Amino acid sequence: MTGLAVLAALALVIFFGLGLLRIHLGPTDADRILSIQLSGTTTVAILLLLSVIVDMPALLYVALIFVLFAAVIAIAFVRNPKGGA
Amino acid sequence: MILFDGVLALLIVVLAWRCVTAGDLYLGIVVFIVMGLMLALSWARLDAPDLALAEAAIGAGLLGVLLLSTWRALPGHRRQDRDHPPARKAVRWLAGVASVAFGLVMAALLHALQPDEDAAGALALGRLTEAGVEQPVTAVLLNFRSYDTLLEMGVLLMALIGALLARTPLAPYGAATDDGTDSPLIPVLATTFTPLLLLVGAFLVWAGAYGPGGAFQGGAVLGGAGVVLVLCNRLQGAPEAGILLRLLLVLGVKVFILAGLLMLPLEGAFMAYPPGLTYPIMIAIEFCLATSIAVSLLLLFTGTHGVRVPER
Amino acid sequence: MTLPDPFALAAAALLALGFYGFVVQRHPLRRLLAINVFGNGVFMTLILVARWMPGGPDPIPHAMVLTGIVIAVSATAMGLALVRRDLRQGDGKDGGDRD
Amino acid sequence: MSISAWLAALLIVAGTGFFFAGTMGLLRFPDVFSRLHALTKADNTGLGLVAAGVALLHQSWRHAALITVIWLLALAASSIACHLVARDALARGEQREEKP
Repeated sequence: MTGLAVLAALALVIFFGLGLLRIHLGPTDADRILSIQLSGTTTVAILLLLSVIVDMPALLYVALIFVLFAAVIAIAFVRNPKGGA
Repeated sequence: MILFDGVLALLIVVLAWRCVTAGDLYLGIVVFIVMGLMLALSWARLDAPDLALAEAAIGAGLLGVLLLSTWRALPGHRRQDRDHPPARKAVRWLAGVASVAFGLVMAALLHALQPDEDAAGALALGRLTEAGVEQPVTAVLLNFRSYDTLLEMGVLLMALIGALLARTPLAPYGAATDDGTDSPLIPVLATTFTPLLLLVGAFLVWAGAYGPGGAFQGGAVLGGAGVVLVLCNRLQGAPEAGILLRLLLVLGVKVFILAGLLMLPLEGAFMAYPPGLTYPIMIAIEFCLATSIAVSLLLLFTGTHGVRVPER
Repeated sequence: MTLPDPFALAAAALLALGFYGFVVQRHPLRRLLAINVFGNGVFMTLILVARWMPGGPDPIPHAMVLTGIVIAVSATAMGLALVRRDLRQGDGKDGGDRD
Repeated sequence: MSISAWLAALLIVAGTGFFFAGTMGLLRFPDVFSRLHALTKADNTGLGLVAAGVALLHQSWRHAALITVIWLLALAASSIACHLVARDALARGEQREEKP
């Protein structure tokens, strides 16, 4: 059963690499942030799979922190700290 | 699994290469953030969940927010290379050759690494029962090598003082302006994610005694809660710090030194704790350190002496 | 002759690329990025060293990397404050925001 | 293999498929807004399916609860993030020429 999880993790990390092309291509800054967003979600999925593969439940907390900070990155993209845009 | 590791390592190298050579500075920053994600993954693979936690909160989270916000704060024409073009072609080639040679030497050295029976870590693991906490990394940080951690807190304060001396706050003082472009979801974000970040941060500090977690990771997540509040306009920079904030800032260092000094007559050495009391002292020190780290990181983000709640 | 660990190669590459970026790029923000890439290479090296201890990962390099990550973010934050100051002063107005 | 293991395998494979679709959409769709649309498929359904599969494999209620929290938070984070990015792109689209 871990074999399938490893395969899925491998597939996800390859998709991650493909998604990076969008960062490279752009063309707008919004596209790049979208790519970060997808990378973040893919990373969370890989972490979930890894937590089964290497039997390390602590990785679930790492995934939790990623999810929490994904929103922080997104808001940092659209706002200056002083408020407004 | 070797294939997974190989793809991961390859992606990290490609990202690092794009990060340092990207034509557009913004692209470099975005690539750096994504590299933080990959690094956290690879550290999870390298049996270091503690570091994956820290990297997730700091490398991919706080550092990315800081870089993005600074880039946005720069005047438009300063965001590109025009005034700072890359070095001349000859220098580039020279640097390229030198760094390839350096990389090859490092790779050979790392490949030749041999397992070492006498590592200091073996000693630390063997005496873990004396440390009062079950988690080896926390034991090393707070007990076996507590001087390092104390001095590190000093470095953190120094960096904060340095940043304040530059007097270029990211979150300027003065009334926050709400120009009507605010999304209705911003308050939702502030009210949903801040309490969760606080909760998870506090949990991580406490969990550091038993498993992955600890003062640094927890402190970084708590600091992240403050950053969300600043970004959502619930907090803003203030030119002066209140007494409470200053106290929180040095709380970690003070409590650390105090605990070390108070036990001096009992144990005969600085920062040696009596066996029965080790666990409560550790937890107290951890929470104080985490608070100070959180406040320092928040102030490093805003670049101001203090923070206050804006008047509505 | 064993197959090299991909992460060892990645660590070496990170160190080399960080060095290259620091030498070649002139924009201060890019230099900060390059320093951070180099730092990540150092962290990865330390983590690899930690793995070599028999009987589980060595906690001491892990603790060093943990402090290193926090130091890196604080030093970078200070560097960013200096960058903001530097690039703003070039516009002929004072960098200070005190009223 | 037990039924739950089969189910987990099915869920993980399906979730990976959604990630594939999302990544392809991000690469092939013509503009920001349609890419956003593709992205949310991976974000919500893909992660949800993978998370459900992993939760089955963990065989512990505590971990399953934690995974559910992660997924719910990911839903909230991704919807807020996508909203903000789309709003920002819309606002900038009207003045794209002025951008350096």
